[in-house]
Amino acid sequence: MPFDRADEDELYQEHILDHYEDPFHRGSCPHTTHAHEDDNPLCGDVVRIELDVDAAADKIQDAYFNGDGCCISQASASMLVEHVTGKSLEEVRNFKAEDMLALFGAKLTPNRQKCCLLSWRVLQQAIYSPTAQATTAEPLGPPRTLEQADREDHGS
Amino acid sequence: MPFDRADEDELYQEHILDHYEDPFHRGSCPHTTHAHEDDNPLCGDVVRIELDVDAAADKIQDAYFNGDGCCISQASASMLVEHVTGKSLEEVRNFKAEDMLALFGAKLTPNRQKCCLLSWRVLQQAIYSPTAQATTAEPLGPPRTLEQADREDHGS
Amino acid sequence: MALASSSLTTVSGFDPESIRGDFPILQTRLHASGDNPGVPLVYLDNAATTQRPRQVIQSLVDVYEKHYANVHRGIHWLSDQSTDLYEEAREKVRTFINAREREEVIFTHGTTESINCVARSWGDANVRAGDEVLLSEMEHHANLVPWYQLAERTGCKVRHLPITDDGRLVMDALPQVLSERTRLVGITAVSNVLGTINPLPEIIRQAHAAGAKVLVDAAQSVPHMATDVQSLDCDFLAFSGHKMLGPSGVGILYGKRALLEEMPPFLGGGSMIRRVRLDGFEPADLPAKFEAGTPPIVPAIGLGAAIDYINQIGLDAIHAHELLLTRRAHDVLEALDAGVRFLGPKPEEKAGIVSFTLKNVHAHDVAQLLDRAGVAVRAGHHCTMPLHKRLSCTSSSRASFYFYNTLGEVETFGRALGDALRIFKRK
Amino acid sequence: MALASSSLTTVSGFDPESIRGDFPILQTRLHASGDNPGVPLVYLDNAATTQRPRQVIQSLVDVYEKHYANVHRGIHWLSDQSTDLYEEAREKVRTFINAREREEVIFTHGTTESINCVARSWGDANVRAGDEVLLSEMEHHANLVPWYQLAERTGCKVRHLPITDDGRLVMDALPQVLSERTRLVGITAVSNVLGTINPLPEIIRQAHAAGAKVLVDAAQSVPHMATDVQSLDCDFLAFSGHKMLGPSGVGILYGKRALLEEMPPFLGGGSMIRRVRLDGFEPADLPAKFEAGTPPIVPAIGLGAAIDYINQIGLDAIHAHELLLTRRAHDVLEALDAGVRFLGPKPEEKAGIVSFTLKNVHAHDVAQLLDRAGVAVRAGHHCTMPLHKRLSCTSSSRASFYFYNTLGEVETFGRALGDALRIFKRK
Ligand SMILES: Cc1ncc(COP(=O)(O)O)c(C=O)c1O
Ligand SMILES: Cc1ncc(COP(=O)(O)O)c(C=O)c1O
Repeated sequence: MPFDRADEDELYQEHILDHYEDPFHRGSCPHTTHAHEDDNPLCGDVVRIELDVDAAADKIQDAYFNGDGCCISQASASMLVEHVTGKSLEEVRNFKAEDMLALFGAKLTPNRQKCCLLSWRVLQQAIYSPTAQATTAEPLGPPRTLEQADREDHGS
Repeated sequence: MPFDRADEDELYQEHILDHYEDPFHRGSCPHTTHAHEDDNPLCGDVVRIELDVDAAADKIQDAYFNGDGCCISQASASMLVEHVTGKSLEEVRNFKAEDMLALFGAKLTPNRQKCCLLSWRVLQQAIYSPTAQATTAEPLGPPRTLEQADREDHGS
Repeated sequence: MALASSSLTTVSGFDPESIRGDFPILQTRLHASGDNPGVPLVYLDNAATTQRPRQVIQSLVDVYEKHYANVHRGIHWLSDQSTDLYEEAREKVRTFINAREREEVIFTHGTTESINCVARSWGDANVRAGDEVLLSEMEHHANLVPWYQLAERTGCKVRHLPITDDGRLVMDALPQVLSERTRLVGITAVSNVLGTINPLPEIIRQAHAAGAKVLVDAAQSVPHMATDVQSLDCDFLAFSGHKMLGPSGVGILYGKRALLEEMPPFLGGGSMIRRVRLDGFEPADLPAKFEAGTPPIVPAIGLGAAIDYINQIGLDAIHAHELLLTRRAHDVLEALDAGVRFLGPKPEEKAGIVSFTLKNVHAHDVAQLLDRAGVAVRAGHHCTMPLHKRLSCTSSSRASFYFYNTLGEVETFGRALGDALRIFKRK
Repeated sequence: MALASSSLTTVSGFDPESIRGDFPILQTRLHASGDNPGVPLVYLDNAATTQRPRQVIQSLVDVYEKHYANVHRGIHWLSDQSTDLYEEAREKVRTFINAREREEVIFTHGTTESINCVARSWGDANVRAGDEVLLSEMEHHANLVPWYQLAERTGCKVRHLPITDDGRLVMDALPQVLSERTRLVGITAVSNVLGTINPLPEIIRQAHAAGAKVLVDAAQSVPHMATDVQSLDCDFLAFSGHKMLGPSGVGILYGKRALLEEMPPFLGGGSMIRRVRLDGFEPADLPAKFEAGTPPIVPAIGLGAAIDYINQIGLDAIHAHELLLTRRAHDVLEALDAGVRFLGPKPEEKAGIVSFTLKNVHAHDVAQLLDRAGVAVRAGHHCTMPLHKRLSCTSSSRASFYFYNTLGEVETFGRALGDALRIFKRK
């Protein structure tokens, strides 16, 4: 039976607590071209991600997050925006749920995986969500729905 | 725990089988003043009772039943019409569910009591159900509803 | 006759004696008192509900003693365990009926609730006055009343696919009763009275061609024969745990994902929502959307254990063995020479259900007298009053088998019936 | 502190150690591995669901091993036994809540289904556009969503009785939100988050004076304090077996007979009908009318065993002991000096439920870190999103007690919380 327990000591390890207490790029992106916000209603975690996408260079120039929630949801958001800064959109699209869990590092029970994947879901949506101000933003290909993201999330 | 089992040998004793196979007054009452029919939908038992009530003498002159169903429902109907022939309406009204079960004789589980009490319920309704033809029939006091009969049946 | 029986046992290839020890209740002796050792229980009421093996009972005890908490919502250790076991059970059900996705498998409390869920949720949203719902004349009340209620609410019309005198669907009539007004066909896979195994693929093909959805009442089929919802292509399928060794209080609604996604929620409460405000709510994703409140956690886990047990025996072996018992029961009843009338087709065309009437003995008396001999059969209309009316009888007796029944039990049934008849033939 | 604890134990007069041996799961050790013996389970998630004593588990095993069949419909021996046990359980419930008649006690599958039944059956028949349903701001989703669904169907309006910042009903506002348009007041007896014990008699008096019916969500009160539906004079009352030592999969709907008689059936199927024709049906008498299909037979019988167990302990002793634990939990939390905010009133004014937030630690992290110490608490919105919104927080942690919890466990809870805080205060 799958009663393997995540190691909680590992969960609250320095690396994660550092991101929680001293996050990377928490706040507003100075020049936002794309943004998305979502929550995990079950626990109330909220994450907003703002991106500065250079469409010509196909690159994420800058990334910021904001939000409210548990250590996992907030630390993982911090790790994620740090990780994707400078990456190509192609790389972001290919960054799957399991890559996010690997980036986070600590083993998580399915329940807590939802917390960790919140920012990942928000990011996957954000790259298809140009903001009104960013009129220069180009369409970035067919938008992937949240349901699709959901299914990949389970399927992979 | 109330797992006392009715003695089934007793249930199919001569006395009861006699009534089932050679019933008393099965058929139509030659001069019907009151009648009622009902069924037990759970098992499909049907009983109709027809009475010749002499309102002046406050007496059941004659009683017949007809119907279809299990040994208990039909034998008990036969016993009942035999028993109430010649009785006063007062006596019929005072003839309670437990009297009916006593008249039947054999012990019955709650499920089979319903079969035995079908004819009793029909009779209790019949005395308040003058037939259209019997224009001479007098009202016999406030009718008791089936729900009332039901509650007394459980309550007593 | 004893010899014939044992040679037949070999034919079916499955020997129920090898597993009867797993079923504590089958060791019961009835009507013992004082010196009287009583009689062994012969349980032939399996279409009403089945008994459970030790393995299923133990699965319940294990959960209550070691793993129990509420599912989904907690993040503590026990809650994770309960959730894992509950979702494992869902996966077992999914595999058992070959659903494509786990989100298509909804835990309900029984066939009845499953069908009501479709009638209220899908029905109220998709059926209008003038539309039609097509049912067969052999449906259980569970697949009639919810549609009559829908008709009362919406003004739609319920039509009925007729049956033959020997209890088979009049398939030739299907094109006439199906029309572009038909929104849904509700059909039992196996009749709980007749035993008839209905030609689902053909019905579903024609229904879909007419643009209708199909709900299959699989209460009497899933426990006894292989079910593949993908190859069937049915839209909804409903069944109960308690008719397949599972615990009391759990059932399944299968639905195609696209349909379930579109449907509004049925019961409202915890878990089935994504968000609740003081002025409204958003439903949750599948399957939670249709699992309001605390689900039947432990019964669901027990149903998983029941499926494990059934898989171990094998549905082919089960079906073959039941056919054997059914054949023998027909022979035994005919040999009684008591004016037996079978409701339903020949053994070869049906599942392990033998309903009958006798010329001079009422069904209730049959059941009562059989009970004296330890034989549990059911008597009445078996929740199919319209079917009984169609067959012009108010009630019938029914012996229904599961794989743990033996040919010896069928003989006991026949002998007890013979004794019962003698009581009524005393003159 | 140990001394204080033990003297407090004497005060409550009930020693949980005397009965903890009855609960197998409470002997569990968590997170054991290799040489690590793990930590004892401290189960403080009783508002979500309770654990079961051996006696209740055994009652299930007994039924499955000795007495199980389908109820009501059979006339064989096993069916009689199941029926007797099932109806005995109904009688136990009747006595437990002091209903006048057994017909007023309906077995459902849980509080959620019970409330949905009232909203669909009574609601659809009695509530019209322009009518109002009055709920409180502290209701569980189970007592919100069914009414929002009713509002969608009928166009009625849902209003809310406000609460104070410390989680008590603003009773002064009741006359303003109640009007002759109010058809029903839905109110929780005890909040599953705040613990608040609501003044039901006064609410019911005013509601009745305004001509409204009252449905009481008693999921959190029936397990913990005496309930008398006759003296309360509520019209409907709903609760769940699994929150009171009972099995998974059974709940109760109590309704006044006159109301239940008038209401149309909710779920359609077997048992709930008196007669079915091809063109309609007549409902059965109470309580069968609201028990469509095969009911949760064994869970219902197990609920009877749970009631026996609770009666043996005594609801007064249970309530007193829980108050003791609640007081201690408040003290322990305050002593942490971690910016604790309690949701809900003072211990004296509430049931054994302690919800709280900490200044710098999210509720999920609290639960996760407590779990490491074997302490099971719940974190989230506890199916009360509007209440959390009202209190301006998205989630909280909740420790909830039952009589088997000990003061020692409350100390463990406090210690574990202290350890958790130190993790977040490392800088
Ligand atoms: C106050 C309250 N009402 C209703 C419910 C729903 O109960 P259930 O999930 O058993 O249907 C709960 C429990 O979660 C509750 O605490
Ligand atoms: C064909 C059929 N449909 C539906 C049902 C109803 O199942 P349940 O009572 O478990 O809801 C039954 C069983 O009685 C059945 O045999």
